[in-house]
Amino acid sequence: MTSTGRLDRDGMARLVAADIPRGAFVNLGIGLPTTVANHLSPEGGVTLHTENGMLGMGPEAHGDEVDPDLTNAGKVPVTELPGASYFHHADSFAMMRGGHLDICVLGAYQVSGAGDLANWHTGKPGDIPAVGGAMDLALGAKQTFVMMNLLARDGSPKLVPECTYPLTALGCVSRVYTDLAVFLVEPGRVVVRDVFGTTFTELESLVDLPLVDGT
Amino acid sequence: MTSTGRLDRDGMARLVAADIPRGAFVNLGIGLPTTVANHLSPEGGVTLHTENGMLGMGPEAHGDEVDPDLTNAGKVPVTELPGASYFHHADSFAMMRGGHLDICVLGAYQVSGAGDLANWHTGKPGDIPAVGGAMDLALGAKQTFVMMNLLARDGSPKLVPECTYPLTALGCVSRVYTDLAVFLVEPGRVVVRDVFGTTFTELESLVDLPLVDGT
Amino acid sequence: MTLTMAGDPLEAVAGIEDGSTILVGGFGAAGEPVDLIDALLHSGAKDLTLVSNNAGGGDGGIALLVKERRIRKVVCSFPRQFNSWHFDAAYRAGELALELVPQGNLAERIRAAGAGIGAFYTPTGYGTMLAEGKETREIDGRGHVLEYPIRGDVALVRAHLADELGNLVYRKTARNFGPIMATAAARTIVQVDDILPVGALDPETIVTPCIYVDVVVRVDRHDKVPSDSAGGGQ
Amino acid sequence: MTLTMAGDPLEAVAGIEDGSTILVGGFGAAGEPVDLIDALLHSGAKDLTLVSNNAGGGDGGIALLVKERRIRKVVCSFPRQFNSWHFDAAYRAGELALELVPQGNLAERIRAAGAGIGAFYTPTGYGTMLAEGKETREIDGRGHVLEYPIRGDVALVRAHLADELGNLVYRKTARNFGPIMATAAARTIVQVDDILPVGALDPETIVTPCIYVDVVVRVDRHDKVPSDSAGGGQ
Repeated sequence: MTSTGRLDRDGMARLVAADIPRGAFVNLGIGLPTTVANHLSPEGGVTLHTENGMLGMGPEAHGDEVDPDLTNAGKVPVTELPGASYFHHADSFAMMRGGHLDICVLGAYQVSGAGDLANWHTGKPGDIPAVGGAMDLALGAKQTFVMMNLLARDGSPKLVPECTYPLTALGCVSRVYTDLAVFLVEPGRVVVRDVFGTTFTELESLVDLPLVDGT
Repeated sequence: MTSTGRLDRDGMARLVAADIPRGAFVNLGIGLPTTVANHLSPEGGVTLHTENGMLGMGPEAHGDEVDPDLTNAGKVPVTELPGASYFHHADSFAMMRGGHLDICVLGAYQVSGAGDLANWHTGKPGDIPAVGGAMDLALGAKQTFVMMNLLARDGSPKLVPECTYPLTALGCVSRVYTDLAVFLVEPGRVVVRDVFGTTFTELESLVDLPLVDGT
Repeated sequence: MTLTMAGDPLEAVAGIEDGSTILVGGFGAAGEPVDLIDALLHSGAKDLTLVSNNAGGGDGGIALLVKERRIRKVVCSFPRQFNSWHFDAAYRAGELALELVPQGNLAERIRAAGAGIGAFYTPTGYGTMLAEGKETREIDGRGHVLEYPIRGDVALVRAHLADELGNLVYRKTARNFGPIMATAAARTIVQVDDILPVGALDPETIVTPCIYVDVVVRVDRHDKVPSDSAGGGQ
Repeated sequence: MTLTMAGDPLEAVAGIEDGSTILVGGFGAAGEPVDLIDALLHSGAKDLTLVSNNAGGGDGGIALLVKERRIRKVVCSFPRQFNSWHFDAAYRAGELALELVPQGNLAERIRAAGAGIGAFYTPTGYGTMLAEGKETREIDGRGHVLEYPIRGDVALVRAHLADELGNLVYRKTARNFGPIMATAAARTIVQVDDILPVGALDPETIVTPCIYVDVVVRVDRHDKVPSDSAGGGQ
C-alpha cells in the first residue's frame, strides 16, 4: 500500500485496527495504542484484555456509567461487554505471560532492527522510572505491534540499529506502525510493507538500517 | 495422661479431635485420619479442607445427598457446610503448600525421631507407587500429626531412628498418635506425652530411640 | 482464536494426532470428561502421553485407552487404585511408562505452563526418591527441588456450563484440574452440561475465561445430581 | 486462625509494628483500601516497607504516608504519575528507597509467597536493567530471570462483601491485587462494603476463602457505584 500523505494518529490507529484478525484477543497499551479501540467494530469480534483484570472490556464510560470499580490499565473508567470476565492480577498476568493474547499494541521510544523494544524509561538521570506491565506485555503476547512516529522531535529515527534507551524486552516486536511506513520485523531483516507520503528510497535515507522493499 | 487400656482406632481419633484447637483449618488424610471428623463437633468451629478443591467440607453424603460432583480426596461423596468455598487444584495446593492449614493428620508406615515421614510407598519391587497429595500435605501444614499403631504386624516399631521405607518428607511430623502413646517430636528429642495400657519404661524397650518422659 | 461448537464428542476430538500429550481433567469421576475420553478411544489416536491425576479404573474411560495400549506414558500422582487392573497389567508388562508426580507439583507444573513460568523451586519432594536426579537448592534454609512446566498439545476438560463465547463455570469439586489444564494446552476441548447465551453467566463468577477454550461440546449428564443444586445459572 | 470483626478501621489496623512490610491492594483507586490506609497513618506505625502497584497520588492515602516519611521503601511497578508529587519529592531527596518490579513479576512474586513457591524463573525483565544483578538461566532457548517471593507482615485489602466467616468477593476490576495479597501476608486485614450472614455467598463464587482472612471491618462506600451493579449478593 502507498498513500499520498503521512498518517496522522487516527490514521495509524485505523490501520492497526484493520490488521487485527477477527476473533483476536488483544491488549492495547496506554496512550496512542488505546485509540485503536475506536476503530474496532463490534462485528469484528475482537476481545480486549486489560491487565488490571478483565477480558471483554468495553468503551470508555461516561456519565452514569462511570463505576469507580471498573477501570482500564490507564485508570480510566470503562464499561463491560456481554461475555466479559474478571480475574485477579496474578491470573491476568498469567494470561499475558503464558502467551494467550494474540496481539498487544504498545508505544515506544525506540525499536531495533532485531525487534528489541525500549518504551518504559528515558534513562535520564533524575527521571523517575515506572514500568507497569510493559515488560510482561511485550514478551507475553503472540505478536507485539508498536505504534509510534518514525522520527523523534529532534528528527532522529526511532527505528534504530540498537536501542540506546533502557530496554523493555529483547526481540519482541514483530511490526512497527509509524506515520511514514509500516515495518515488518522478520528474522534477520526489516521489510517495509507500506509507505505514507514518502518513498522506500526516502525511508532508506531516514533510517540507519538495511531495509527490504515489500511495498 | 495415662489410661488403663490400649487405644482402639476410635479412641485415637477422639484424642486427635480433642487436640485440634477451636477455629483451626485442618486436612484429614485418607484412611484412619478421616475418622477424626466423626469426633469434631460443629460448635468447635474446625474447618475441613479437602485437597481436591474445597474448604468447609461436611460429613459423608448418603442417599439423595450424594452428588457425583462433590467428593473428598478419597473420592467418597461428601456434603457442603454453610460458608464452604470451591477452588481449582492449583489454588487448593497453594493453600496447602503455602502454610495456611493449621494441621494435617496423616497415616504412616514409619516416622523417625527427627520427624521424617514415610507413608506413600512400601518400596518393595513390583509394588506400584502412588503418592497423591501426601508429600504436599506433610510439608505444607503448620503442624503435621501422624496417626498409626505403634507396632507393625510383625511387632516391629514404626517410630524408628531412621526410616527404611521411601520418604514422604523430611522433618515434617510434630506429633505421633498411636494406640500405645502420644509422642511429641521436638527438636533433638521425642517426648512421650501420654501412655495407654503401657508404661514409659515399657515404651523405652519397644522403641529403638531415646525417649523423654513427659507423662 | 475462534471457538468451535462441536456437534458431538467425536467431532470435538477430531484431529488429535498420534504422539500427542493429552491433559485430562477430573479427580476420580468428578470432572472427568468421560464422553471426550470415549471419543478419543474411537478416534484411534495412539502413542499418547496422558497427564491426569489418576490413570483410570474399571473397564471404561482412561482404563480402556490403557488396555488398548494407546497410551505410552502416564504422568500422574495416583495411578494405583482398587480397580486399576488395566494400568497395573500394562505397567507390570513394561508396556507403559510412568512419571509419578506429587499432586501439588502436578497442579503447579500445569499452572506454570499456562502462566509462562520457565521453572520453579518447591520444597515438595525434596529428599525423596521422586526428586532423584532433579536439581535442588537451599532457599531460606529449606531444601527445594526445581520443577518444569507440563504442557499439553490438547486438554480434555469437563465443565458445568459454557456460554456461546466459551466462558466456563464448574460444579463443586468437579472444578479440580479443569481450569489449569485449560490454560496449559495448545488446544482445549471442553464437554459441558449446557451452553447458555452470551451474558447469561455473571462476569464475576466465570472461572475459565473464553480465551482458554477452543472447542465446546454439549453432552447430557449420564449421572444424577441432587435437584436443589443442578441449577442452570450461577 | 480466628477471625476478628473490627469495629472501625483504627481497631482493624491496631498492632501493626514499626518496620513491618505492608502489602496494600488496589490499582489506582479501584480496590484501594482507603480507610485502612488512613487508619494506618493515624496509628503512627513507621519505617514501613510498602508493597503496592502504585506509590500514591494526590494528597491522601499512600501519598500521605510517603509525605510523612512513614515509609522507608516502596516495592511497586508504577510509582510515577501525574500527581505523585510526594513520592517524587521523597525519592529525589533520597529519603525513600524504590524497588521497581515489572507488574507481572510483582503479582507472581506475591502469589509465590502465598503458594509456598521458593523462587521461579520468568522471561519478564530478562536483558533489562530491572534484572541487573539477578540470576539468569536459559530455558528452552529463552532467557529467564530468577525471582523470589514477596511476603508481607500485613496485607491491607479492599473487597466488596464478606460473610461472617471472612469469605470474600470483589467487584469488577477492584479485585486486582486483593486475592493474592490476602494469601501472602501473616495478617490480612480487609475493608468491605458489607458483611453478610454465613451461607449468603454462593460457594462457587467466593474468590478469597476465609482461611486467608484475619480481620474484617465494614466501611460504607464514599463513592458512588451505578445502581444496577451495586447488588448485595452475587
